[in-house]
Amino acid sequence: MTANPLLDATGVAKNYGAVAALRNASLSVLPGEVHALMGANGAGKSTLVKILTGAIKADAGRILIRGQQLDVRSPAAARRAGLLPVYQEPSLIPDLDVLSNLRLTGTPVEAFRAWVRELGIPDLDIRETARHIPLAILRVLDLARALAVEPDVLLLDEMTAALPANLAEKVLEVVRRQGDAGRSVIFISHRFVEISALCDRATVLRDGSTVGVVDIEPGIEERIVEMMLGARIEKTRVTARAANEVAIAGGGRPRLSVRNLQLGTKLNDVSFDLANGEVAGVFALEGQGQDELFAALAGSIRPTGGSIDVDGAPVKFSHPSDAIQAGIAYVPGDRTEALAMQRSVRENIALPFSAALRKWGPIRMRREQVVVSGAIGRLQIDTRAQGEVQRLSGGNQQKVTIARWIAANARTILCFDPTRGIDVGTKQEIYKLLRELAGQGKSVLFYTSEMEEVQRVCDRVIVIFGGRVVDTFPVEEADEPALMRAAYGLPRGAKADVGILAEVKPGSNAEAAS
Amino acid sequence: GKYTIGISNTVQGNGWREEMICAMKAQALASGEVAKLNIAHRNTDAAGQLEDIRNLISAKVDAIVVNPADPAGIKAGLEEATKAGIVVVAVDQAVTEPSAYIISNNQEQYAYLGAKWLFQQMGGKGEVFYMRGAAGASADSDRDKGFKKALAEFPDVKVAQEVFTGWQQDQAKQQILSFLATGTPINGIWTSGIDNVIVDALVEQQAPMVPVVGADNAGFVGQLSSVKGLVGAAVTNPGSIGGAGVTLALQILDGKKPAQQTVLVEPQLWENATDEGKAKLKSVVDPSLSPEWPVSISIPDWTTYTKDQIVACKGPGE
Amino acid sequence: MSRFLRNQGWVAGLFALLIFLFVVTKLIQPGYGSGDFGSLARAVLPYAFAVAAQTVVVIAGGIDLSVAAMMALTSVTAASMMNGASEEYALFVVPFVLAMGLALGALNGVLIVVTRVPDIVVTLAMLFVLQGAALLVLEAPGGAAAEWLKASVIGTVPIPGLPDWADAWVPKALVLLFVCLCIVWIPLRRSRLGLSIYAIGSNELAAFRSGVPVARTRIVAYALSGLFAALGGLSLTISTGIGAPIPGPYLLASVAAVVLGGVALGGGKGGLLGPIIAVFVLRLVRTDLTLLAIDPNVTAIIEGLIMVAVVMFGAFITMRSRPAGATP
Amino acid sequence: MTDIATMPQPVSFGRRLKRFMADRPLIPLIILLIILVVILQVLRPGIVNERWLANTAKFAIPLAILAGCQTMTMLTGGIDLSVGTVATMSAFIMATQIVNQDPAVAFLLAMLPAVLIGLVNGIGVGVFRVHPLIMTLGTSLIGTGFLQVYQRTVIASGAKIPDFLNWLGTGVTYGFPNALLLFVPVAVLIVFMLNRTGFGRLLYAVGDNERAARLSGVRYWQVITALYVLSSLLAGITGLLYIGLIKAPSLSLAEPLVLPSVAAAVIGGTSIFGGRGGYTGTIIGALILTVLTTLLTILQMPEGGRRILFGFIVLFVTAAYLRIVEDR
Ligand SMILES: Nc1ncnc2c1ncn2[C@@H]1O[C@H](COP(=O)(O)OP(=O)(O)OP(=O)(O)O)[C@@H](O)[C@H]1O
Ligand SMILES: Nc1ncnc2c1ncn2[C@@H]1O[C@H](COP(=O)(O)OP(=O)(O)OP(=O)(O)O)[C@@H](O)[C@H]1O
Ligand SMILES: [Mg+2]
Ligand SMILES: [Mg+2]
Repeated sequence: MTANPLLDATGVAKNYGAVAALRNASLSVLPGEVHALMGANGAGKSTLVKILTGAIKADAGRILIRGQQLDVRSPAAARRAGLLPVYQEPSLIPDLDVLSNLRLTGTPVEAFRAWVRELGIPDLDIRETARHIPLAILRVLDLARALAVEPDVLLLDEMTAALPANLAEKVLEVVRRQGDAGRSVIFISHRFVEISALCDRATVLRDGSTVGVVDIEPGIEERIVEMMLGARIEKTRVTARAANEVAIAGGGRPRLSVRNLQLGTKLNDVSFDLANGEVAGVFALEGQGQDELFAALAGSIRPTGGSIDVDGAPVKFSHPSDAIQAGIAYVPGDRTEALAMQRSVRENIALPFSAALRKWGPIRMRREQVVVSGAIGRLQIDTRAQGEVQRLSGGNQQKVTIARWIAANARTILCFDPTRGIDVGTKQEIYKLLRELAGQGKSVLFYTSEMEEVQRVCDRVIVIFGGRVVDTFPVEEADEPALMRAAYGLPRGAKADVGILAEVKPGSNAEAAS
Repeated sequence: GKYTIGISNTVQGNGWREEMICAMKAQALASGEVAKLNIAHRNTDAAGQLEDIRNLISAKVDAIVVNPADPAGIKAGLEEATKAGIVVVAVDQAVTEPSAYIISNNQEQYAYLGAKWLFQQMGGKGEVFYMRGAAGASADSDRDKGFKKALAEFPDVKVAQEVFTGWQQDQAKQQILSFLATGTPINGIWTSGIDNVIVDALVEQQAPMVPVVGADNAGFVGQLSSVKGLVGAAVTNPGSIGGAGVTLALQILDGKKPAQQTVLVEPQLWENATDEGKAKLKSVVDPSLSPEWPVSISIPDWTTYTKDQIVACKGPGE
Repeated sequence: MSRFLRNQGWVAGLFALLIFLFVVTKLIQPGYGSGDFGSLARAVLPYAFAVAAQTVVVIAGGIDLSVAAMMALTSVTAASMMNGASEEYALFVVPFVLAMGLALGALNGVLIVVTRVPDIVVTLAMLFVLQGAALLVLEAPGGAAAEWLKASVIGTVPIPGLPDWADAWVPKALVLLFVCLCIVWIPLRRSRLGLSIYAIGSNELAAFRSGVPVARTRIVAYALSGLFAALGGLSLTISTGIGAPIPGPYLLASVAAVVLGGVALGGGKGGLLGPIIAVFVLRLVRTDLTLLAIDPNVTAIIEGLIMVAVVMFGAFITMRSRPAGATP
Repeated sequence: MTDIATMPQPVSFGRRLKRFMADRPLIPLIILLIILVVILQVLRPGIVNERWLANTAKFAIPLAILAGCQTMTMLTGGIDLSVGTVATMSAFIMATQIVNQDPAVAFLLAMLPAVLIGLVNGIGVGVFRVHPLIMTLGTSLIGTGFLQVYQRTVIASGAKIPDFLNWLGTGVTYGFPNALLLFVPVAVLIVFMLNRTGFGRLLYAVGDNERAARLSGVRYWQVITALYVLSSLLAGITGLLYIGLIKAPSLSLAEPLVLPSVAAAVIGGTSIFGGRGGYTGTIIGALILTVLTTLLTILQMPEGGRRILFGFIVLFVTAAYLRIVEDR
């Protein structure tokens, strides 16, 4: 390469207590380049973006901007240096209207308006409070706000994940033009279609370290996946299917039977069964209604229509405790949602035991100890720092959220992306555990955003798109292209390859913005 | 009844002030001249009292009887009241507004009388525990003047410790107990009317009894005649001054203005060191009253209600 | 229009309640006129500044328990400085006291940022400190205020072009209040700084990521609170002509009015107008209770009930208006 | 050129000591208490004797029980400002009803308002989600109003302190205050409840992460309602104990204990944001405050100076404690 890099980071490391988010990451971005930052969940992509933009401080590493070592200590400093991020979480102030948000960051309003129109939102009310704007639009506004100040480097963290196809299309167009106009873009996405359509080069992270930089050219996907996942793939496929053999065929009544479930505009007519002794996967792109489906089954929100039957009897959940009473436990993907972080491992695991009014009395400590340590042992939770859950590593925290329901002996577990941000070894343990549970006749509904998990763990996979069940596969047929196609709402058996942007035209099945 | 009388008071929940309000109500009822009382009675400061006074002016009362939060702080409001043709009577403390009539307990004299008696009991020398009221209150600083005046007359009397009770029973009790625990010898205790808890503390701790000066609260007066070995004096600070204030206001409304703007009700001292004093105490002791209420529930010539009436605490129209 | 109602609905409702109360007042006391309104404005003054002080920090996501003590300290400082001094000297006293409020408020903020002790504890400790300082300045109520200062809240402001009867409804105290609040609040509200204050109260992380200097903004919010409290203290001295070292009932009143005014105790929401109207409502309720000659002991019950009922009503509305399907 | 990620280094003694303290937060607290007692003894040699200890205990006990109410409510992220009013109410009702009623009936009558206020608080906070500060402040105002009205009706019947309460409040047996007979079981019960019962677990869980508790099947409103009723009941019992100690029923009997009770809980290491803390720390916090009060009484300095010192010591103690315990 002849040009000097605009941004050059080397040896970046960041530890959160026992968790190493980044070990040795490097990233070099040339002027006018759209540079993909790729990596599995938890590889450290977001962490790197946060470090580059001063939102968190690195423990080690060197960052050069235009060849100069700048100390980017705060997002404000990053802006001055010409680095503008769009983080994974929307960062508009919820209680301020859009205009005030612009003024807060010193963004020129007219340029912003122009970008908003360009990005496919013709009728934005700039006086609307951010809290009342749908998430997808917020993401676009975040982007427009960044574009409006004409940054040198734009950092987009899973910008398109929560967008409907038409908006995503516009975003991609705009991003591509940024590169043409001489600006650099760091683009994070799990979608190869977008990467290949957009990016010039890609830096691949694995477990916090940069494992390679490649030029994007046809057929490079395989190599990137290899780099992203390392040696994992071969090992795991074997064990998963082996464990599967123990599964009991679900005879008789289904454990859980969902019919025509409806939830506002988020879920439409969702119907499926979950048998005893089965692990059913749910696969979907981000924001297709899977969150709502799980929340409804867990009793967190009330569906607006349809029915849920448990063991053949109709149920109506008005509170998670109703679902728990029916033997249905929910493990949310976000562990901060499930754990009392300042409390001990033991208390967290035993929490459901005390929930009901009649269990408020004295705790039988010895019995609890036995049950809790049983669950801890079963999941091999590293309890060296068990005084407070927040001191545990992320993977161990995740295990605690599951251990709770193992201890409570729940018959059905709804796992929402349980391996999010979890290291390789732990993932294996969780897969094994889920298979074991199925082996004992329990049933598991398992949402994942990672395709290969489907094949490793599930007996069957339910694909959701736009709030509908678009397909159900036995696991044998659920290879990646098939899953991907279904996840994009394409009919089964369509021959064309997924992975080309042109496939995802509006009008196929893509829903318009909500 | 033909008059409407407004009342403004800024301390709520204190026995003395409650008695004052009841005396006002009882006197208004007993006089037969009052159709309605408008009572603003809450915990607030001088600015809040100004608000109350102005509200009373808006309510077009004929007279306002006020226990001032501060003598100078409500001058503007009283002036406005007078301008609006309203008779203004301040009770309990003086006010600086010249057009207002004042009927008041003499706070400086109150402290002086008790302190002087105490220092005499102490033989003119020794250490005194000085338990004041609320830091920053004007009645407290007036009493401090009287106390200091007496102190100046007895050069051999020293203040062993000065504390602010905030006129709160619990605080006072904790303070005396802490002090007793230090073992510092004292020869007398002067209290700003938080008295019965002090005697209680001495009894409880089986501490040597020293002369105690307090106010004429029912509880303390009872103790003076019943607690063995207790020598003490109660200085009158009648809450019934409120009733007197109503009487004064009615007299003025009826055209009988007093010769002076200020009528001072001089405190009396009831002690149990002499037989004469004991007899006097016997005659005033009243166990049926709430211990926080002063026993001097009436003021001769100024109040006409009966004990039942003030205890019933009912005003006209209730 | 619907957005206006959503954003300003609470304030509009409160304003309607205020108008209703005025009507009630007029019914109770047909003679209620401009002079009485002037009295109301003067009664509102210290409360309004106290609630402004509280509002700023609550919007920034904090709470200030030292408001009343700060008012007491600034009030006695002003009163003792003006005691026996010339009228002109007050020209120096006023800015001095305001600067003092600003500095002490900033001290609150610095202590919170530096010690990382929760704001409620820091300001509770400062409550004692400021109270103590007030007692050191003046042991008992006393001091004085310059005549021109006292005159500045009495009477009305003649407005050119308005007939006399209308002028009579423009009390100086009200004008003073709005001028003081507007001079600080309107530029603030429009500035980056003001937005930053809302931002740190609304979502500290998002604010930080938007480039807001969080610690500095928090200190500024407390400093402004101190400034408003100093204005409150001054208004006490001006209206009573003295300074009193014992804090008045402004702390709890300020918290109550903030909540009544539609400012969420969590921060980030609301404005100054709502709490100010709430102060008027609370003061007018007090007036009506006095006019009606209600048993004074019942008035405490009524005031408490109004507070709880209005806030419960607000909570109920928010619960109802939560978008369907959202997780509670 | 490339820096290497930080490697775990051998832990220094200072850090180990910090860790040790952080794991046993009571130890630094007890050390602070002892330091205060030593200062007291140095200032007034001989003061720390058996009698002083008994007196300190007598006054610390009611404070500690009320602080227990704050601890429990603060664990859930709340606060109970109505405890002062509740305690005063039950004390006053007891002292007046005992005159004509059977002691058991009087006791029940005295506890009735406590239960009612607790229930209203719990429903307001747990169901309507009113901010606990406002809710308890409002009920406390309402309670005070009712108490005033009640007082009016019973003023004629007089008041009496039951001998038993007198014995409990002030009596000393073998050098130990009789109040310990009430306090030790109450304290043991609270500690046991917080650590060894399902309800206690839920208090922590709800305060730490309400959503997590919900997902585990906990119904928030049940926990909160039970909590505020319990808190009120404890406050009511404290009122009875306190009237036995002070022996003068007044309408503001226990009000002065409210702010110190919050301070005691905070000093004792309970987080005002919920989820962290415990009762043993609170007990020591109450002792620290009581000793501090004595210390300031003994100091020969102006009242203002005392208050300033009090504020700074509270701030310092809390900050120091946070520094020691928080492992950042
Ligand atoms: N505040 C934190 N405390 C502890 N661990 C954290 C924190 N933030 C991130 N981590 C951990 O650091 C690792 C990297 O996280 P990061 O968010 O950078 O991943 P990512 O590559 O962006 O993943 P994804 O694709 O899921 O967004 C994860 O294991 C995560 O659990
Ligand atoms: N307090 C507790 N301590 C330890 N283990 C408990 C506790 N409560 C329940 N468990 C364990 O959790 C599992 C399921 O508990 P569950 O709530 O079903 O108990 P249960 O008494 O059977 O209740 P139910 O009557 O509602 O079915 C059992 O294995 C039980 O041993
Ligand atoms: Mg992701
Ligand atoms: Mg990420």
